Amino acid sequence: MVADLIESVAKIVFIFSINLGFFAPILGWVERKQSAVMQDRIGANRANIGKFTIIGLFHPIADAVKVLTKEDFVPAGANKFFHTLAPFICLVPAIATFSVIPFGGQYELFGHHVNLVIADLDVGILFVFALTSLATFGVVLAGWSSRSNWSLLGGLRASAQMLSYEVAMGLAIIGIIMVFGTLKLSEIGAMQENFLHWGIFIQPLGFILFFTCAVAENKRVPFDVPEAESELVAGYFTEYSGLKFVMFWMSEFLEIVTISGILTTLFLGAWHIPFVTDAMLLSFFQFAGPNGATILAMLVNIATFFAKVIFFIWLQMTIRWTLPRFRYDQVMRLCWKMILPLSLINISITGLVLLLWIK
Amino acid sequence: MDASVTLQRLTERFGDSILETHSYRGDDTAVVKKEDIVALCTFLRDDGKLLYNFMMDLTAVDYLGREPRFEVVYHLYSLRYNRRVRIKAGVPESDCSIDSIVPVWIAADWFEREVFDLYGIAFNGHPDLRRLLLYEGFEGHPLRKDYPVKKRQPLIGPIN
Amino acid sequence: MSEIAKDLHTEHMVINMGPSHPVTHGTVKFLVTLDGETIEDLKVEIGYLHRGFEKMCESGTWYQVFPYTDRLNYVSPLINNVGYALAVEKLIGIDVPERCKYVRVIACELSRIADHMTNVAAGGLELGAFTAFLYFVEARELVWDLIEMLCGARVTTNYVRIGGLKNDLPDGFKQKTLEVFKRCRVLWSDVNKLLTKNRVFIDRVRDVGTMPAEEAIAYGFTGPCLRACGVPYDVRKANPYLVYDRMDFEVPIGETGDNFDKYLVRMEEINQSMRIVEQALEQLPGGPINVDMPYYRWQSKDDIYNRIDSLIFHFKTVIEGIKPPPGEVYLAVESGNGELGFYLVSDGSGKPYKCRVRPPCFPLTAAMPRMMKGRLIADIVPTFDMINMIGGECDR
Amino acid sequence: MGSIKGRLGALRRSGQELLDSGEAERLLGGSVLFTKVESVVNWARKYSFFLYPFVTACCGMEFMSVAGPKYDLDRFGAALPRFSPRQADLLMVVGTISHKQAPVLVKVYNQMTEPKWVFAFGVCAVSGGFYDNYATVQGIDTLIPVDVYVPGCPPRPEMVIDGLMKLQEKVAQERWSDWPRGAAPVTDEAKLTEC
Amino acid sequence: MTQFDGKGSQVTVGVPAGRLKPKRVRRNLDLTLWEKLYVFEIIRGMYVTTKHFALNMLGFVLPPRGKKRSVFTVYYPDEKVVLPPAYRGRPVLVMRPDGTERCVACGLCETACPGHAISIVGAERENGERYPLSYVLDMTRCVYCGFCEEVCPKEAIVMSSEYQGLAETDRSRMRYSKEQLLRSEESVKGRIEYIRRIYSKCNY
Repeated sequence: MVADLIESVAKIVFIFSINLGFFAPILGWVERKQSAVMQDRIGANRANIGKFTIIGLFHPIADAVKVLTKEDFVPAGANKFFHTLAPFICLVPAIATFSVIPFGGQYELFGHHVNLVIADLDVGILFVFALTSLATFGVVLAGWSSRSNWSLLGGLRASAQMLSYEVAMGLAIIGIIMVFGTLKLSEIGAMQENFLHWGIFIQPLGFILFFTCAVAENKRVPFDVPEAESELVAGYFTEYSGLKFVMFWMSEFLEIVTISGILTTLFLGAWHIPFVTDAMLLSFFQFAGPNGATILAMLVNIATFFAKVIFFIWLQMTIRWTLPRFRYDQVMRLCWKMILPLSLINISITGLVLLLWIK
Repeated sequence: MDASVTLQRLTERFGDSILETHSYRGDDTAVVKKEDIVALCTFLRDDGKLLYNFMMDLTAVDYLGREPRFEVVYHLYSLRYNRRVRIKAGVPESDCSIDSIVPVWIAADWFEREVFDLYGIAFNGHPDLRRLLLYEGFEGHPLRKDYPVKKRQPLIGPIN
Repeated sequence: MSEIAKDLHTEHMVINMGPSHPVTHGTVKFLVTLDGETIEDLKVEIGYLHRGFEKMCESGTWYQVFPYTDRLNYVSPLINNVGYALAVEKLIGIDVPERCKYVRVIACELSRIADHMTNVAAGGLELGAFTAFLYFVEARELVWDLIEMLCGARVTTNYVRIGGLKNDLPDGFKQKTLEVFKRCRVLWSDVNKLLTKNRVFIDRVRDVGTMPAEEAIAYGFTGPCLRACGVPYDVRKANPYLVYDRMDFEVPIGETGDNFDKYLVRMEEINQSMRIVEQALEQLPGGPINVDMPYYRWQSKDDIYNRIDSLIFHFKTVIEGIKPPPGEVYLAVESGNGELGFYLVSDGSGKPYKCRVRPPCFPLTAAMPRMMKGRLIADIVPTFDMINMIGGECDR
Repeated sequence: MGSIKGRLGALRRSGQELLDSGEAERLLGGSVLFTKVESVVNWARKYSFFLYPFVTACCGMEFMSVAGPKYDLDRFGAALPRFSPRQADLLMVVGTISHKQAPVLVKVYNQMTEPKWVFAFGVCAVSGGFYDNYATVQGIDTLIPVDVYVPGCPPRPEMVIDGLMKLQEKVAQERWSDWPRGAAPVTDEAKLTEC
Repeated sequence: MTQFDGKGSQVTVGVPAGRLKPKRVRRNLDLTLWEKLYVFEIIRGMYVTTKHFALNMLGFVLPPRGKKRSVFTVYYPDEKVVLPPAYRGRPVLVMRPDGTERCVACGLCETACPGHAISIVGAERENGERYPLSYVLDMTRCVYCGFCEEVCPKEAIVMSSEYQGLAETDRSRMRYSKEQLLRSEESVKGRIEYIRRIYSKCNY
């Protein structure tokens, strides 16, 4: 009983320290630095303590501390409770979704069964969709409660976009579910041990559609119509300042990490190294004794999982700085007229193949 | 010289209303009475031989101390014949208004509003004659010669 | 549907895209009446950067107008300088030496390249393509290095003088230009790859802000926006001034006059301008760059230092200003946004009696409501960028 | 016991007026903690300005190249433009401010959230430059309190970076009693003729 | 064919728009199926940006010869840009070797300055030499146009290539008096050569 407690506390602490402690501040720095070097310039590198600037890693800390001491502004006549509540509703789902994502397989450690996922729900994917739809409330509430034309427009656009892309995301994922037959993310991860069974080879179209919908759900550049700088000043978070404004940013970065996690689990063979099965891994680490081997295997698996997550983060950042922005009606047209029919076709083809092949 | 074809046709058609024509430095210029400016412009735009379809510029000059104090100057350009002409209409200070040529060229809309704003010459028949460059609370017309350069009318007062 | 709409009693939302808004570059106010996202009615208000150009010209001598012409279309300052100098020379009736004409053509074309690059970059920036914006800002930085070598300043050049130029081409200019153009062409192709065939960009700018040719002429369009409608009118071809008739370059035109055509015409004109500069550098003759007429051009320092009559004459022309014969003249040059006309009236005194500038982007801004009727609010962004309204030139 | 109550009683008076009078330091004995926290916050504010580019005229071209690749303003942590005054702390007034634009500038300044600084970019913002006429405001310090003046028409990017470093030095020495500054002390509808 | 009497500046009548042979830019740009699908064009765009990213990152490790790094940025406070001789920086007064200024308070720069930034009070020394008692240059009005340098008959005021230390935190300190403007002859020697070369007789 105590072992289970330790195990779950260890996992929770590990995931939240990685997520909130490491990824959230670092992604702010990564976005600035990567976009800078991509645009032939340098990016932040002047903040120094003593004479160390360590390529600008102090700048996210400077941003954080400055934002904490910023005046917390609530527009006149706006409902203070809703205005303050909105960023939290946006942030919580982005963090909570990571609890369902398996970052490693199942191991026997000191006679105790360890399953490297915080909550191994058997309705994993459903839980993910439930939480992402929660984030829509936060955005709409922010747009409405700021009592300004710009944020109202931003809120309306956000609600329409996020709702329609959830539908498209759901349909795009059904192909994977049909192939793997389960909603449990850890099982899907386990099934992708063999390199050719990776989701991306089984469902290439599904992967592209899901990736597009995920980027749209997170309102990243080609789809950042709700907070389009040039049209709506700053979209739904025009009236937010200080910590509440940064919470919207934080939720965006965390959602990038979460999306990368889901994509890795479903399409890129979660924690498996290509062509290396678990058994081979354990045998490779035989010299360190049974427990030592499992620990080393566990670390290797976790490392590969986070390597793939970082690859997807880099991919989303590159897209962010390459493409211009869609217009609002084009975002809608793309969803209903292109992604939805394509995902329906994808489902029917997968069904046909499954029927002929498996039978 | 084909350049003065415009002036010849103009003097034939509107002999009486054209006060004077010259070609200083090669720019054909015709000084006309301000009453029939619209008829003249329509002729210049629609006549087969002239076809001045571009209204390039419309401005005014304030000759302080001369009888028709203001002079509204139109610069036209014909795309087909690659020719330019300048029409000048004297406007006395007493009756400081002239007919608007927005019905002939829609481009004249903002040019006329600007001349009204900076010189105070009213354009009869203009769709919406308001100040263009300056703000509503500004009294006077700054580009007139008798308006001092530094006479400021700020909307918001200074601190010190 | 209409009877349902009757009792929905929704009213239009009026939004004030005020002067300090990312898309309006700080000098224009759009009063937009919105029905949902579509624009019912758009009122444009300008004048936020009216700095009294004409009043300041009338209070200074003919020479002191040059720094003010830098700040008209501050994206391509040299074209304004050359335009004003040509107008005054036409008023006086003097002609500049051959070498000066070639150097003026080189300066104009460098400024035009910087203008088109800035405009396309700002267009990309407002649509979200921040990387394409910075590639062209980098390319413009290189072109500005050339202009700084030539004139001494990056933006406010103040380089041309009546009857000549301030200084000749610096040595090593030709070699540096070819180097810079090589890098500019690489960056040009990068932006071309990023934007021209990119479906996201094409969706945003295609069939937006279209203008049929006759209406464009009626509205007084000139320059890239008119050429985008298919009318090949370019002052450098229609009334070639300086040595443009000896330059071999093409005038690009579009078909429907929408933003995509304007973008393509500007991208093509960058290439054409580079060709012109290279040809001008090839055919550059020797000889002086100033006209030797003390009445209209300040004399050389050798004379002023050593001869007392030149010194006295120098004092007279600087304090009272040069005195062109009384009369009036209109001269048009092809600037970045279209036909930039100078209408000068001289009463024989040292100060210009009237110095009127025909701003090419003024009628384009006037046509914004016509282009935006019934479109979406997000369409204001590319349309307003592609007509390249410059505050200094539009409000003077 | 009494002295602690006395000290707490003193602190209960409005923090703001206490800070101004410097009595807090005397009371708390100028503990190192008090100045340390302030220098950390100033260090953080110094290296992360969120910029509100109030761009109007020719200096805007130079502003583009300062934020551009060659002279990268982002190196100082100051190139992230936030177009909503609520999220910005450095109001960079770039270019000429005409009388028609003056009310807009004052409104944007008042809308900005509290630790805010103003950076006059270019001679026209500093003093109206060579547009001494009916249309131009003769220097924005007649409208809003300005922190750093950068001359130049337009100033070279290096001069802008000098100005920013001078502003950073100024921010590093600021005390908490300097904030909040409050709205711009400007009288409405003032009709001044010859000034 | 010139339009008017020979001496005037040559504005000829060229080819009217109708008969001009233009270059059509739009013809072959209709979207092929390749472009209708967003994905391939996005990949091409990402190839361009990643190429820049890779080249710049490589530039840190092994910089191209002659430069410290391949990125375009100049680290301003530590590295400075080499300015061309033509660059117009801060106007400065030139000092004779014996410490007095070359300026004879003739007031030409004061009249030629469009921004009225210069205000001079002239005076005479006992041996009849004129010199400026006070020479105030208001840096908040100077627009760096270079007219003062161009009209000065004595080469007393030149546009040095200095541009540092001009930013101030209060405006009253930006009205430079004579002491702040004086520079020794050696420091502005390059600029004086440059002036003599560009305004010399050969250019007329």
